[in-house]
Amino acid sequence: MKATEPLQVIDSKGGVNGYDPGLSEDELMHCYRTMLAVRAFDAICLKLQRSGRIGFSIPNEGIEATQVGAASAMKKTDWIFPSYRDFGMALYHGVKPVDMMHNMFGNASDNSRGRQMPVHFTFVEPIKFVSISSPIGTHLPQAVGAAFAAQRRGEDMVALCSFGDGGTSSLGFHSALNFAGVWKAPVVFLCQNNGWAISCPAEEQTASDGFAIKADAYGMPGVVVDGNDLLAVRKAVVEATEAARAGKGPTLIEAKTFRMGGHSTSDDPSGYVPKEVFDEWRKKDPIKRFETYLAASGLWTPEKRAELEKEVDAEVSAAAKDAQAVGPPPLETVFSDVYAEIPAHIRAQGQAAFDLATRKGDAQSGGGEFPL
Amino acid sequence: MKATEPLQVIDSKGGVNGYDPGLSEDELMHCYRTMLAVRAFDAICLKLQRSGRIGFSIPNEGIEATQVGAASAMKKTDWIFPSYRDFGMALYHGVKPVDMMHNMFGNASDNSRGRQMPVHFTFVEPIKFVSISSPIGTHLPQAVGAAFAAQRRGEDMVALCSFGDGGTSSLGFHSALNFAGVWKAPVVFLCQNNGWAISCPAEEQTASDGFAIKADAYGMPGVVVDGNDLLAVRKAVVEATEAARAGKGPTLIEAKTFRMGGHSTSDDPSGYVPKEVFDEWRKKDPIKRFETYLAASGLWTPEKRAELEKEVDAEVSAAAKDAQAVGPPPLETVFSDVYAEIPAHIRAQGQAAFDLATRKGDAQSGGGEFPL
Amino acid sequence: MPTLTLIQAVNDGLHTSMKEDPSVHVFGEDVAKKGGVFLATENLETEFGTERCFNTPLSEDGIIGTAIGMAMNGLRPVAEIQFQDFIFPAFDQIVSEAAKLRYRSGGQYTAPMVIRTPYGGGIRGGLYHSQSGEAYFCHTPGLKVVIPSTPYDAKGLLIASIADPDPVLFLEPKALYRSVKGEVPEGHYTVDLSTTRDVREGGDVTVFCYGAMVPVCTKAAESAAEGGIETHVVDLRTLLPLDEEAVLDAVKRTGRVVVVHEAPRFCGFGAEISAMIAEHAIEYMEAPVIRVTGFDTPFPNTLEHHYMPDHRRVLDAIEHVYNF
Amino acid sequence: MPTLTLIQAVNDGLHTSMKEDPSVHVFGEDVAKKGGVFLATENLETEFGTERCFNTPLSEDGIIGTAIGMAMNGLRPVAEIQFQDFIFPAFDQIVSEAAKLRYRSGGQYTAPMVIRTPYGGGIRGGLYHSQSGEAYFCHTPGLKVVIPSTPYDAKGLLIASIADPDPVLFLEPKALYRSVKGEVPEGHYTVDLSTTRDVREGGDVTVFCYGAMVPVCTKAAESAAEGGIETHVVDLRTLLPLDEEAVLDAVKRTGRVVVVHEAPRFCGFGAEISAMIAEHAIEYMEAPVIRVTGFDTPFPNTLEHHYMPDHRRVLDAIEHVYNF
Ligand SMILES: Cc1ncc(C[n+]2csc(CCOP(=O)(O)OP(=O)(O)O)c2C)c(N)n1
Ligand SMILES: Cc1ncc(C[n+]2csc(CCOP(=O)(O)OP(=O)(O)O)c2C)c(N)n1
Ligand SMILES: [Mg+2]
Ligand SMILES: [Mg+2]
Repeated sequence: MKATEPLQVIDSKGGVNGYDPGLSEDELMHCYRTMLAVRAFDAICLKLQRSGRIGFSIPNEGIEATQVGAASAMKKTDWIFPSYRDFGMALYHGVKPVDMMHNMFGNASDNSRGRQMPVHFTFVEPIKFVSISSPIGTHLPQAVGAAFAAQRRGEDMVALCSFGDGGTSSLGFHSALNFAGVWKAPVVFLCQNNGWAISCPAEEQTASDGFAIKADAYGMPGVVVDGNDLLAVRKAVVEATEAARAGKGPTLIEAKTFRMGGHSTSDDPSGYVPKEVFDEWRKKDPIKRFETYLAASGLWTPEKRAELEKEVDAEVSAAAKDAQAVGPPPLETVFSDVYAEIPAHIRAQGQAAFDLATRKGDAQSGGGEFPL
Repeated sequence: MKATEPLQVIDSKGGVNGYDPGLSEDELMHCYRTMLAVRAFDAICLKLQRSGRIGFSIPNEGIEATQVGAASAMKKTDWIFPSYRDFGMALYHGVKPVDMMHNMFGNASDNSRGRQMPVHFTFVEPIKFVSISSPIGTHLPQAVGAAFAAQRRGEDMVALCSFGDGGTSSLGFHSALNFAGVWKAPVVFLCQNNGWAISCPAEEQTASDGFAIKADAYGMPGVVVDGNDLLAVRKAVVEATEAARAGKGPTLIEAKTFRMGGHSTSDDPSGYVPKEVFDEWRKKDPIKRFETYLAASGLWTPEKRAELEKEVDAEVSAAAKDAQAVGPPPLETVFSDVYAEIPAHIRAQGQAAFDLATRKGDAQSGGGEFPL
Repeated sequence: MPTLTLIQAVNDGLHTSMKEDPSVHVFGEDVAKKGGVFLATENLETEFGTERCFNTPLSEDGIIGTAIGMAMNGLRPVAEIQFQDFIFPAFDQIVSEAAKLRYRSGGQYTAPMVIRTPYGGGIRGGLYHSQSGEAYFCHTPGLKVVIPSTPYDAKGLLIASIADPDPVLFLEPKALYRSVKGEVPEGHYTVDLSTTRDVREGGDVTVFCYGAMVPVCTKAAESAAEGGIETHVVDLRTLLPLDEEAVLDAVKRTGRVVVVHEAPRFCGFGAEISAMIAEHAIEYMEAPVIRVTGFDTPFPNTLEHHYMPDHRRVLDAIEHVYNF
Repeated sequence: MPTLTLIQAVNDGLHTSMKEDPSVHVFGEDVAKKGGVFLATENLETEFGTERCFNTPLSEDGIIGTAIGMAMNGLRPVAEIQFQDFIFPAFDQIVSEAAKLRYRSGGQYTAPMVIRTPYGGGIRGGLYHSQSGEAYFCHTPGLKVVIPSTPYDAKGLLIASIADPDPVLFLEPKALYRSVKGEVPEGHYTVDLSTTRDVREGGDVTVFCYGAMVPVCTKAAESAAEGGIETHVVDLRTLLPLDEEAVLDAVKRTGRVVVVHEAPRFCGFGAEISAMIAEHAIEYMEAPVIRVTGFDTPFPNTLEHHYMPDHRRVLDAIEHVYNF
């Protein structure tokens, strides 16, 4: 892959060369705080995982600016079709850490009823953050369909669809971008090129000159941005949403960034990522980058960080504690939500499971009668 | 789709502007004769289909130059991964019309044992012409795998992989071009943009500026040629094979041409293709175009055409007659070739079928004993 | 009441649903101007405009993937897959996504949609224009699988499927598209999903079938009747969720059962019927449960008439279980 | 003889085949440096070079599609799909292509290849890291489907699968990867496909199972024995082509059968076993054929221990058919 010069906004001194991000001071600080909250959430999940209290987590270090910069461009009426490495977008829009923690524990308060693995969130409020699926690439055409539906009804909605460098090889990438191009659907495709798909480097993913160029194959603009520059990501996504809202169709944005850890808490990257590369990217830390801008704007001091860190840490810790205190979901959740109504054969299986659990003494729903 | 100026060799007067096609007079006439043979084959199949003697056929009028020009660039050691609208490539390399006709009738002499629909040919001699599959796009990654295998063993082999404009939307297109790019596999991807995928025009297939540009997404060169200009197609494919043989990897060629009939003998295009468009393209007939070149080279007269037409017509008619005389395949062909060896459960089903057919009097294999 | 072919009834059903519900959108390959390769969507583009009935690029994954997104956001997509054989590129979207969205999101997102597709043999379509893949989908919790065998049911079940809150795979027996005719009411009516239909009563033997095998089994039952065997022919109509109670009731009435489908036998849908019987009604059985099915081979072309169960194979089985 | 875990035995089998046959190539997502997410391909890249063991782009369709092409042209591809749940993007290549190539070409082109993939629950993987999709593939003529349950079988069946002239889906029970150990001979040996294994003899009840359910059933059989019920536990090992004769023999010996798998019940593999019995051995049966299976729901996460059959559910079924 050849190098393509990515769009940058924040320069090495924190200047923005006259660019107006269009965010109030509060909003800027909310971006900053959200990045810190992502990091806090990750840190606590890692501890929970290491101590065996949750099974799994996906770290986000290094890509916080991409998540938050992109989220900041979206309205509450927009839809987000996220990957499993995007929850900063949910936090930005006001999803509560405790609602995420319920999912991490898969407990009775989890809005997915403990059916999904950790980090596979679903939210409908305060923004549509569509149920995360493990199979890579499947959500891309769904984003196109949802955007198409809104367009048909004349609603002001843009779908932000986020995926990784690995995701560009998937079937869903090809059909989604192709359909979106033909339909001029209001979608922003955000490819987070974080260098790796688990242990496979981006160079093994494609021979193309980066990922943004793939837009040419679908008749839409392709843009490369510095994914560690929150304002650059925001700028690119704002422009793409404006085009989408104006009926000009989709955009493919490649955010160049780097996954500063393993793929998940079960993965050790030291076997395949050279240490020097980590060292190199650590210098480009997206939070520090944003701090230079905030500092240059008079909004930041080291104390401010410490204060906010304490705040988000407390919030996330409390969330973890609350979620941990909630028991597992009741047995009937295994059998509900397969269909709108429970068919007879599933009901019978549920009843049998209840009978057995009652006999074994591990039924959680009392009487042993299938309650639904 | 914007217009991209396609590569042309034969000009309006039959000149080639000094280009040396690298073909002897015999070879040039073989190209010409093959195009006429394709047309004869189509004409006879149409008659056979209309009179109910075969079920189905796929017409090739308009795209003969693409098929034959591309085939002429391939060596006997190369592999062809064709679509169902490519049999001119087989004829060019010496496959006998009668062997094709056996398939059209699905008779006992069909090398696929009457299992496939008409025009789904398979040949291993005199060139690998890989078993045609109905699902669109599946053969593309297979071509990459076969080419990769040859490359690994250091064999001189290029895979010519042909598909339609519709085929570019398929999953196989995306994975094949992506893998081929990464592996630098010796494959020539030939997209025959004949304007239509059944009743869907190419503009409904993609928003990209033509199809060749899709090569950018996979880091390989993309070339647009005039598909009605046999020498232009040949030139592009020769160059692509040379690059492939030199280890430079794959090329995507878009041949711009036009399907001068229905999708198949069951399709009536008058409901969706405007008559003017047909009229326009009829002027660009690929056989006439090649004739201007042959004539300018002193190789062609109208009498030559009549003579060759008579020849190929006689050959194809005789092939049809011979194939029609052959009975259906024996019953055991339903049960063989599922696996290398027939497993017990299939053997038992075969025996039961034999018993029943014997009782009903329509067993074709004598004694009623499963013979395999 | 007008007399329609099965394909006309499908067209009528689409028409009725589109008229009633503006959120219904019909799309797929060649569905617009051409009206679909079998003409199921004929005139829908003309009547409802290209906004409501439109062609897509040649990608089944794209068709189903976008349909799921539309369904999530309030449209009622009715996607056509040109032949069931070509549904497999969309298998991931159907099995991993449409079928599991409600479950994995705790009901916060759902995908009410219909996938219509012609299935089965009888048109000399060879390996790839003849398959009956119902078992693949019936093994997938979260989907509904519906197969009509009469024009009346085709329209009524289709309208019910479009209104259903869950994703429905609507398999149309292409062999019957033009070969069966029947009276079909005008306008709106529905046939409930998950109900079976008694095609013919009979106290000696029970035959379970669906789709294009229904007329085959009826013919076999008529032949059997000539020989004094009275056969109860049950059209299952909805394979998933199956009306298991109706199935077991029918089994118990005769204790002699034949199950018929075109798909290969091994792990086919018939196995589930047999297994249900072996588990819940074995003590009622007077004879083995016989499956009459396609062979465990790909679908051939020239010899498809040997591959597809015909009334003689079914009659053989009826006689076998009767005389056991 | 060394004692290996099941995953080590898989690694050993790959190693042995690659050493013997230079045409064997191993590839997939993360198989090279990382050695696969479960370490099945550990050290193969180091030992055989990146030419013989390499990563691919993230496309299962590409992995299987290119594998078919390699197999056509003389290589022996052994493709890894990271989780069986992610095989569905390749469903078309497997079902339409690998399975049908020999048939449709009259044997002129073939696709001898192995697709290895971990399947099943037990790792809190939720909907998409836990599925058991064997029935989808067993309904597909032209494929072979193999599932080992011991380290010895894992190596011997894998070497046999790689040498087999037909495409083989090799499903590895991930729950057993590290939880079972056993003696495994060094170097080359094979276990024949399409043979079953008697895990435990017993004249009262027959239990059919495979993969991760084998230890569960064995444990249940041991508990049953304490209560005086002797159970014959049969590990099917190859589901397709199944050794039907061995199955029916075992059925007839006891007339009391339990079939166990993790996959959903409806149209699951167990239905085929029940159907075979209902068709060919019903007169030997002393009790209903009971299936103990996963539920007809997607695979849950927190409550997976309720979803997956455990020894108590199997024991219940053994007692039920014994006391019937
Ligand atoms: C279809 C499919 N194949 C394989 C996997 C296993 N898998 C999970 S994440 C992943 C890598 C994804 O990389 P990328 O798209 O770059 O996203 P990132 O993790 O870097 O954010 C793989 C191969 C999967 N989830 N789905
Ligand atoms: C996966 C799949 N979907 C749908 C079809 C039905 N179908 C057969 S040919 C065709 C159009 C193909 O168009 P194109 O690729 O342009 O090839 P052409 O016929 O023009 O040569 C379609 C949709 C198919 N064969 N396979
Ligand atoms: Mg990545
Ligand atoms: Mg075309």
